[in-house]
Amino acid sequence: MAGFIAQRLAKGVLVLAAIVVLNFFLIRLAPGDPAVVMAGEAGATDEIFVAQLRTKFALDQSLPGQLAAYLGSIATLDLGYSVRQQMPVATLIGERLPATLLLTGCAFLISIALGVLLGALAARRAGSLADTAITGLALLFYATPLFWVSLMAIILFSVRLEWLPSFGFETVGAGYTGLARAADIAQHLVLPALTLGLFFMAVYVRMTRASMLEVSRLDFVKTARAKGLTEGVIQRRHILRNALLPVVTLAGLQAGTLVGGAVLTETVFAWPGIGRLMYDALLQRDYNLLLGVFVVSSAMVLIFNLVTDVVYRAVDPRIEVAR
Amino acid sequence: MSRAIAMTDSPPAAPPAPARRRSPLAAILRHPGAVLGLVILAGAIGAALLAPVLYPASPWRMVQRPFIPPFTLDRVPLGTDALGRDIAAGLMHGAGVSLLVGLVSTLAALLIGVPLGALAGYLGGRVDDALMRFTELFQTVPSFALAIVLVAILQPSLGSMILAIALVSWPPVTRLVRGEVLSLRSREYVQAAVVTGQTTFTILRREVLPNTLSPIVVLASLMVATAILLESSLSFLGLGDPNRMSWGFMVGAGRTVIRQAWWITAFPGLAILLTVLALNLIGEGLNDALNPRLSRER
Amino acid sequence: MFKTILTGVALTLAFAGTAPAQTPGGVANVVIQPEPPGLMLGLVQNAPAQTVAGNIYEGLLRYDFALKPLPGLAERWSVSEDGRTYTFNLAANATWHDGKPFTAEDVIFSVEFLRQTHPRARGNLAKVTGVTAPDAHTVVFTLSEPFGPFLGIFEVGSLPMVPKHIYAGTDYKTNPANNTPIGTGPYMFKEWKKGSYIRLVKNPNYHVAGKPYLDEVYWHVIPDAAARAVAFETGKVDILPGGSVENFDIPRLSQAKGVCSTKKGWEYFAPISWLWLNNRKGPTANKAFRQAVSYALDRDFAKDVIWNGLGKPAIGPIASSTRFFNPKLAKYSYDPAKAKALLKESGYKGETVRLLPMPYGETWQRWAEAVKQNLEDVGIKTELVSTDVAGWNQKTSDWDYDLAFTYVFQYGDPALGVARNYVSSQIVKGSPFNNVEGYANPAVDAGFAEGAATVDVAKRQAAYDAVQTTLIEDAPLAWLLELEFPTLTRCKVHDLITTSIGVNDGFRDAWIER
Amino acid sequence: MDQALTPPGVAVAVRDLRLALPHGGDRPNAVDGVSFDLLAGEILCLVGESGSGKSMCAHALMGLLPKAVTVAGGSIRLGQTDLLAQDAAGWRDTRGRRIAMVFQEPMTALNPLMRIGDQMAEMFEAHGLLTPRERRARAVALAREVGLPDPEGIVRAYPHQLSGGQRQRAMIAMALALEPAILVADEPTTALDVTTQAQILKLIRDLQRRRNMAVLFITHDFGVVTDIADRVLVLRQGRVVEEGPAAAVLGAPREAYTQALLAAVPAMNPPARPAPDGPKTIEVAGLSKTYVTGGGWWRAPRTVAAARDVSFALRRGETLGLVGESGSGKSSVARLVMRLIEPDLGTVRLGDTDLTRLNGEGLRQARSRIQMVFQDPFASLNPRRTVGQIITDGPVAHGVSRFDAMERAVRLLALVGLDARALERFPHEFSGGQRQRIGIARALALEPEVLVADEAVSALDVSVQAQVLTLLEDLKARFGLSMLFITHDLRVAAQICDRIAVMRRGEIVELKTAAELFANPEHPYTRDLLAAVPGRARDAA
Repeated sequence: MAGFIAQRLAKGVLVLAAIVVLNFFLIRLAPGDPAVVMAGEAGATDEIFVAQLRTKFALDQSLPGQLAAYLGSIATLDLGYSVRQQMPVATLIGERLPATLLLTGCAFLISIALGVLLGALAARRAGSLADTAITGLALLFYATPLFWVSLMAIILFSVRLEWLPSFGFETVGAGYTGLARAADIAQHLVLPALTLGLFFMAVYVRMTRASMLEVSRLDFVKTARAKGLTEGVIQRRHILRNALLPVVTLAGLQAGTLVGGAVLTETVFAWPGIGRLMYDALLQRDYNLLLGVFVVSSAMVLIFNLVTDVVYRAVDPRIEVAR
Repeated sequence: MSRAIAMTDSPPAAPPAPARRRSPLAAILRHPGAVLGLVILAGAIGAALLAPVLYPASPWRMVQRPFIPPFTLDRVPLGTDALGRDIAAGLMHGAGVSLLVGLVSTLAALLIGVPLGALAGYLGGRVDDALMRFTELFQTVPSFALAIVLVAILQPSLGSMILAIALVSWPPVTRLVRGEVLSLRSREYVQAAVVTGQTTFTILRREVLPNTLSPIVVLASLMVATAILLESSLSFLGLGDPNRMSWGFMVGAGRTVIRQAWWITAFPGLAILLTVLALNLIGEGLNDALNPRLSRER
Repeated sequence: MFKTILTGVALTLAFAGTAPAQTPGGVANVVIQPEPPGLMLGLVQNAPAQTVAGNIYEGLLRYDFALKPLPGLAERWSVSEDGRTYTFNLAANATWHDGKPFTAEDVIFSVEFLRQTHPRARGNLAKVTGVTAPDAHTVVFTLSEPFGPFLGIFEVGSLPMVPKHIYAGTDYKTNPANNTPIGTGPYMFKEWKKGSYIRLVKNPNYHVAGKPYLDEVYWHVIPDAAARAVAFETGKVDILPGGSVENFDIPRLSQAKGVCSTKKGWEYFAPISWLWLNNRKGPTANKAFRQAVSYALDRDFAKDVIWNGLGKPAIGPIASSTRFFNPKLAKYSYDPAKAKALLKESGYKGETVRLLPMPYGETWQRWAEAVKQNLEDVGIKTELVSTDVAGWNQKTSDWDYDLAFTYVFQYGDPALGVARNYVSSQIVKGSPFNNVEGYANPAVDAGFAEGAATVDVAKRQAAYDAVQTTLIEDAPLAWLLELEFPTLTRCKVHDLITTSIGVNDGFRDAWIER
Repeated sequence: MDQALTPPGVAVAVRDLRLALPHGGDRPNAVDGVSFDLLAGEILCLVGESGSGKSMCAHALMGLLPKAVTVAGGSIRLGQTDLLAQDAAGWRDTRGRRIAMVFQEPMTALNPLMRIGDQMAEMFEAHGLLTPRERRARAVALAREVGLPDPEGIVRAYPHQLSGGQRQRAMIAMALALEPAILVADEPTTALDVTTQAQILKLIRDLQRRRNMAVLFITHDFGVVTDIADRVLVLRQGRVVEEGPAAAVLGAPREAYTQALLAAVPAMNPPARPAPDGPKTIEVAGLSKTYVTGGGWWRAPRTVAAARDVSFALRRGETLGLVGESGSGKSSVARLVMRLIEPDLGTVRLGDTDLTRLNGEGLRQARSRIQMVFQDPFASLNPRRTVGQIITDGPVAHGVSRFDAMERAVRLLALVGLDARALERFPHEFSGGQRQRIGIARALALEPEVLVADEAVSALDVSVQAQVLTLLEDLKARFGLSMLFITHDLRVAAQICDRIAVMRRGEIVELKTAAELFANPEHPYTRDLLAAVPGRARDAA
């Protein structure tokens, strides 16, 4: 297992390097550069100012030179410096990453827990009204634009009912500590995590349902029945466990989408995560920061994929042999 | 068991058993959800086709005073938006743009994904390895973030949006096609084609790809839906084409006045919802029809 | 001249002195949009940075609504007869937030500092030949020639005082203190949670006795406009600085119970919006075509529908709220027929022109859509070119456009904020704020030069009248609206807007009724 | 066999059982009025071809019918209870405790994610018996009883770590756990190799004796019936054709259908054949292929030898059989000869052409000279192409015009016994035997010199199998073909092959004429194989 993980990590590093190079050139294709943006924001500029900024952002150096310098610093795990924000990129991302991890983590748990639960229910009663209701509901959440649901949720739960806060990570200036702070953050988390989670839930409902129907046709289910096991045990122990394998695979593949989907949620709910950081960095042409976010979020996806693979191996004893 | 029943041999000259395979269309029509989906989609397509007839003027024209609520003026049945543009006209014209984005970007994604997947699956070995690493690259970068960056780079327009959506949505196609081809490659009828001396290209075209068609069709129907959602999300972030009236644009434009005028976002939002829903229902129906193994138990 | 909107039951903020007495203490929650890149005002000059850091740093002077100088770090000032020597007497008890005294040496250092880092200050200080300190609390500026608007350049955003003891001898841009700005202002920087909020706390040693009143100011970063409005509605924030919510939300929010709004606090900036018209090439190089554009624009529709009645049509290069504006000049009215006639005269053959909207939110997007309709109504084929802030800056400063939206601050005087957009010496690539349209007219150049170098107000007026008449006839660009950005507050917040830069230095005097 | 059947009590009485198929099937009832008694302490074999309803009967006893199949009438009495009338709880109580079942596919009948021991323990758990500790102990004891090696270790193993035979033993152990009076075995040895099959049959027989169980044994294989049955029930199309003691039914069948079935079972004695003396059409020398799987940067790869130095030659008009158990490499050799997989070493000469040297276009052209008939009649025809296209695609690829190819296809179809109308139809419209005929027509369309038949009759029922074998024999003679015939079934090999090569672990261990091999096996493995062939008692009789 350790060998497998080491191998995957090595491969991940190569993928990351490729992503860095690809995105490095990609974002430089965009019109404008950070100097232009900052000059524009200043409300007044002259050539000296723009030239100063270009020097400051190291934009006066050749492109391959910039890439080499960037790759060099990445190799030493240094994500570089955001000249615009006057801070190391690692610090900026480090401040935002926990919020994103919390949001996407909760959304992921909600989506997979609810998705598997509802999918299993639907599969068990396939063809019934309950099945139709569950698949219909899941589809509805999937088909409704994420930002639209988010706006509606804010209007309903924050403005009309005043149950939940509408934006932010915590109540600023309340000075909560310990449990009170956790409860406060949890309150802020409910709406964004739910809207994001319910959207992705649909995928798991569909997958779990299909997978369970498929597994329930397999011979060993008949064996389990022939033992005289109750339907509940058969569903849980034999069908669901096997049916979860493709769901785990899917979860690994969904990671990238989940992190990406957080951009919208973070925007609507003013959630201080890296999705928004990325969007702002893009608009400001803050190259180092943008690249940094790409590197970190891609690394998150890779790590998540690795975790799902490890989980898969832990759940499925056959993998060791079949590679 | 059904397979075993059919294996009883009848005497050679006996007429073949009647075809028991239903046509896919008939199978879809037995699926109530899919029928509903088809009806809704037909409505959307109809709206797109009829838009130039019913609303020959540009949907951007400011025809009335702004913020007229729906169902109050006959001339603007669904009300007007913040500039006094007719929501109904926008919906009709937007149908075409939204469907076009969904369709064209999906086709483009298929155009990238199917050949790559087919090559990777059929040729295997190093080609497969290289292609799958490349695919992995695109699956590792958070896709929506990549789409945003692509649109920002190319500057928002219909074309750049379609390209960006296509570029982030092909990897699942490649994986699917590769998996299918991989399993088909060892299928005996493909080997039979090899031993009868047919060329690789002919085999891929004739024996392999047609048999991957049904999962691709199912996936594609879902991709069109996802593309429409993606378009609306990009528009929401202000990355839409400002010269084309699409549903996503309408929702994005209306969201700032959502508190004063719910209808400006509600109608196009509903249109997106219904269309995406319809495409998903059709996808499920297709899946059941083309892939009966997974169909609902009746 | 300065109207104040009275809403709800509230009294206007400007006359809040008649309301209950100031109570010290309390916390202000304010929206800041977008998140500033930094707060070191000497290095970062974008609008949100000025809004926040204007309460950390100070300039030598402040300006009232009529742009008359008020004491800032300078308590008194005088001008020599020949208009070339300015003497400032500094507050003797002013200290930096780290406890070091603020002295004339800091002023001299700040001038040097800003000449290197602050393009607008560089321009404003162009005629300053010497800065000296006769004693620790006196500074003397010597000018090469008279400069009419000189007393108007000492606003905190234009000439912020920076601490010599921290920056002298260091690389300004990488000085670690940039992240923990130290000024002399009423509030001290305490904490910045990127993406969430900036926290300022009261400066207990502020040089004006008894001020400030508030204990803390939280600046909340909320990226989505609708969410900002919700935050105000639900009471999470009490102050919406001008421009932080979409215009469509303003009537609803300002009509809510206990909400006060004012349009004051923007006089120094006097933002005016227009369409850049590329005078170099394409149909827009033709004067008749440019005039046609101006006649085609329905400014009242824009004002009433898109800006919800805020602002007023702009009729010339100088904003009506600033000095030397002349209301008697001819103006372009909405006249599609005349536009069509002029279009015919111009020989326009139906080429598609590219219109670049301003990437600053939905209001600007809607406006671009409306203008596109205006233009198409008179027969000008128009294509919107969507882009983001970087792309907009790049395209305008590279002159890669036909028509482009913009709005520009006037900074209180035509010599500071107007001339740069029309004089031929400002036709330089690389800035979106100079003579982007490429208009060159020696008469205009001379007129602006005369206006700047004259101290006598009547003579300046004459010079600027001539310039305005020429510019309106030549229509180098199409003026749209003088913009208004009302500030919304809970009525319990008093004395927030007391100067012509509003919230930017408003927390010095603000207090919250409790 | 000593038939000392004292008539004890009836274990299960099936009366007039009728099981209805869903509408649109080829007949209304899968099982139509079947009645029989299963007596305590006997093994009753239900025999029939596919579709005879034998498996349905077995499943009906367990209440495990597919959802689409419904009980239309009749009763199954077990002691006091009518099984068909009981509710879900009643069925749960019956299953495992009163009646246990062993399934056909040991590879798929065990949950891949659960340890063997846990799956055994589930049997007790399902019926609320014993403590978890005791269950584990019983699992070990059961594993020992069914002869699994290292019982303590194997209960902790996962199914994929066991061989097919071991899995079937584990299944049997599980079925025996609660000492049921009745065991239903649904083709329990069909998926196993012949030597393993012999062992499992012996195990079932032994256990049945030891525990005095009643066993309902479902099979299609008369060899197995001969070896294990006390009594036999022959089914056809859901109806009982003939019933009686094994000796009587097998020795002197009364019904024509039973007689025909028995006649179709190939005999173990090869008919006399003239030695082929034509020129060598194909010559295989030193063919080797090793598969390397797994292996990463830190793990040693696993290697499997599919072919080790395999050499043989084939004369014109000769049939060479390649026989062996699964994993012996016989199919790999067929694919190596066809160049469907690349050999590591060795040559395949086709006349004067070295096939292994050819590549690209040259290989494509040469392919027409050697053709293949595949095992699975369902997987070997593209479901999306008509029969006509399937047969003519090959010739067209070799430059024959579509028209000429069609003409040839019509002739070939007639030759394999199909109507010309078949050309326009799709494969799914045909039965398994018909599809195999289409596959043969496809191979012959290229007028090859050599035909490689890879388990070409293994998936067919015994009567159809006999027809297809006859057809192949005919065609071989008519076109002077050489045939490489791969099979696991020694009976089939005996009937069709001139010479037979026995393969084990990628090697040919013995190669001689069919008659000599059966009469005079030299290699111990060959002897084991021959000894394990079921139903030898009947051949001897």
